[in-house]
Amino acid sequence: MIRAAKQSLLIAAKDLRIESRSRQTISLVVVLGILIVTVLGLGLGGQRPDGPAATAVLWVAYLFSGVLCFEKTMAVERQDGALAGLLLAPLDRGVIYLGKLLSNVVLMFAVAGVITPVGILFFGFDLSKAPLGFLAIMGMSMLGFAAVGTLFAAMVSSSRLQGGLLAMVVFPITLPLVIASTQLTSRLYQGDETWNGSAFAVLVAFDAIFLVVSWLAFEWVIEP
Amino acid sequence: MPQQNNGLLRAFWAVTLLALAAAVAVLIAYTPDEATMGPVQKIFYLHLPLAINTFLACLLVFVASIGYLWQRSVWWDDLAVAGAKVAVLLCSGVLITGMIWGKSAWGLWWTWSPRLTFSLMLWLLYVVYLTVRASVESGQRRAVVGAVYGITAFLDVPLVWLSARLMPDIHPSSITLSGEMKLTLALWFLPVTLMTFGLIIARFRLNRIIRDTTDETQRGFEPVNLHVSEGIA
Amino acid sequence: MSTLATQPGTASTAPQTPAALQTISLQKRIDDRPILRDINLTVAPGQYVALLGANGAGKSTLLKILATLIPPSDGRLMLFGETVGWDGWAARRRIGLIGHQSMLYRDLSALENLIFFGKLYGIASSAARAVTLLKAVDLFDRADDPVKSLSRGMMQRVAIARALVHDPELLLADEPFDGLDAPSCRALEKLLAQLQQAGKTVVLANHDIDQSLRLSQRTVVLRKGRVVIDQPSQELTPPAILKEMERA
Amino acid sequence: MTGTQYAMAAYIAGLGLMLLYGLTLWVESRAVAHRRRKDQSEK
Repeated sequence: MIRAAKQSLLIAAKDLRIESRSRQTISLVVVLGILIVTVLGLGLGGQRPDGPAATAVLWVAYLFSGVLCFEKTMAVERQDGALAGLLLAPLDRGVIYLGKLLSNVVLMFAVAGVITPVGILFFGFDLSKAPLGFLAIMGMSMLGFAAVGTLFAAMVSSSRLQGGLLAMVVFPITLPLVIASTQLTSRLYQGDETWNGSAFAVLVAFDAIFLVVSWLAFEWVIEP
Repeated sequence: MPQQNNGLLRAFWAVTLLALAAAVAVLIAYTPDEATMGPVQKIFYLHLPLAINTFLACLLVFVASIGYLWQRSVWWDDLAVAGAKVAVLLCSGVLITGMIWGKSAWGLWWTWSPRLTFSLMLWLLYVVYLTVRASVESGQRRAVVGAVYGITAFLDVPLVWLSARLMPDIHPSSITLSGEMKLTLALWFLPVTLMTFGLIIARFRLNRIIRDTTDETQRGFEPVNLHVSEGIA
Repeated sequence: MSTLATQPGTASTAPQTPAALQTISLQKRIDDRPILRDINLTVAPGQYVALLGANGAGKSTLLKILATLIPPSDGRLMLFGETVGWDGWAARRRIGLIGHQSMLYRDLSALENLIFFGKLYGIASSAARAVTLLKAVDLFDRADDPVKSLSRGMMQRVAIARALVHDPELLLADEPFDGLDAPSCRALEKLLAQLQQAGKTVVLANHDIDQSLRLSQRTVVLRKGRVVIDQPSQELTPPAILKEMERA
Repeated sequence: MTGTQYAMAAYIAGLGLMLLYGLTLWVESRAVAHRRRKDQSEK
């Protein structure tokens, strides 16, 4: 078991090193995130949006930049057939999934780390009231989103398709995540202290179900 | 063999249309109007069977997707796509009847009530299934992507239902049904379910025939790309 | 140039070594269309086998199955005497694969690639192993340059090094000479011959018939998913193979 | 629009959708059958 964990860490480290080497995705995705936040913010009339609108703006930026990250980390494997080299190594394919999931989550967090301050700067979202709560909710949502995104990125990209398809596949499936997290964050910032148990349950259930299902399904889907 | 099959099919559709006619007659003549909402409530007897059959069709896609991944035979894949097309059709029915009912009851074509939100999300899930399939070229790749999506989408349905209920709800939940109303509901289940499975079988048989003709044409002649006609319809 | 294999003469040690690779009525269908029909192939350890066939005859599909990258639809694959299971990842420790793609990460340097794959295979001192391999393929001076800055010939040599990082006993090559210039071709031919003398089993899928006959001891020709010729190479001539390949 | 008219509209729409799809399938199957017969006769 420890070997598998070490191997998936190795794969994730390799992805992040490639990313730090070219920094091509990070810059592209961050600019896109900022663009989305700006467009949506101006679309909302530029004045300070309240809780749900703020989280919605951030959410749309996270989702689209997340999808780009998933595509890039899979494209790196496809480029020179490196995926065949990976599949040839004596390791279970679930390990490859965990490695890619880890690098995707780290990339998404890095991108969110840049977009969120921009959102705060432009629109004055005051996350100060419960920053940890916001971080926890967004963290869990991104984990669930990356779980589904990594699985479908392995499939969709392998048929060399245009970008839009991955977003179209992942968004409907992750709608429950979007609803649950926006309900939770808006409740957090609306001040009414009633903790929305069922929304949190949806979040936890989504992460649990789709981490397991994607991890199992990856085996069937990945081909050189 | 096909001759005997057609006879069976014709009989099946005759029975279905008969059951439909009976249900319509009962609806018009026998079922009383609901006290609070009036005659518009009668949409319920079509709305609910459509919703339940949508769920059955989604379940069929789920089972067929697992079947494909397990046995890798194209038979399962054709069944899954037939189920998905009928699921989207039925879900459109659910949405339309729901919106018409909403327009009459609250004067708005669309509100983010849990039931309507759930139907919309379900509709999106399975329309994306068809779009994804249509845009993957190689047959085997399309079947695998479709199968995994079919499974994931179905596992997502309970979560979609739960998250839809998180939305603020403005109208009363279910109303109590009198004896006659329950009978009408039962009567309406029969034709709608028969039509659902009739359409799925029809679409499935058509997929099988198209696949055979494409194989035949591709073996000897210049390949006739019949799959273009499959597309979304 | 030191030999690439670390243990000399592995083939002769075990008394009755099981076949390096054996397929038992192997079949592969894609979209229910047969690609490989009933392939029964046995390769003894240390043999140099050339795999020929027109495009679409099933050459690279067969190679992908032998490399356990894709599962067969029917039949069984046995590597070194053991049946390859559903995921087959135990047997992969003894297989190396080179293809017309380099299978390397272009943004990483040659050394980083080798170290990564070495660690993945669980090689103890993967850094040292990477250095010896780069020296063996005469690329130690370019060890730290990103792979994308290397020429096609150099990339192919790093790909060979990657395929040998875990010192496999069976080396599969899927049209490795594609796109190589003459000197790189000759260097690659020498490398493969050297591996075979070191006791490794080599299966080379190739287009060039003369080259394959010159290099290999035995030639297997595929047509429409079936083995049509399986004879020692010196008994065969290019026209004979071509005629067999083109027959309807 | 009275309640009954809305109900009628909903039924026409819902059932119409299904019967229409049934019709398109029937038309498509006849077209395919026709093309198969044409291929057979040409062979």
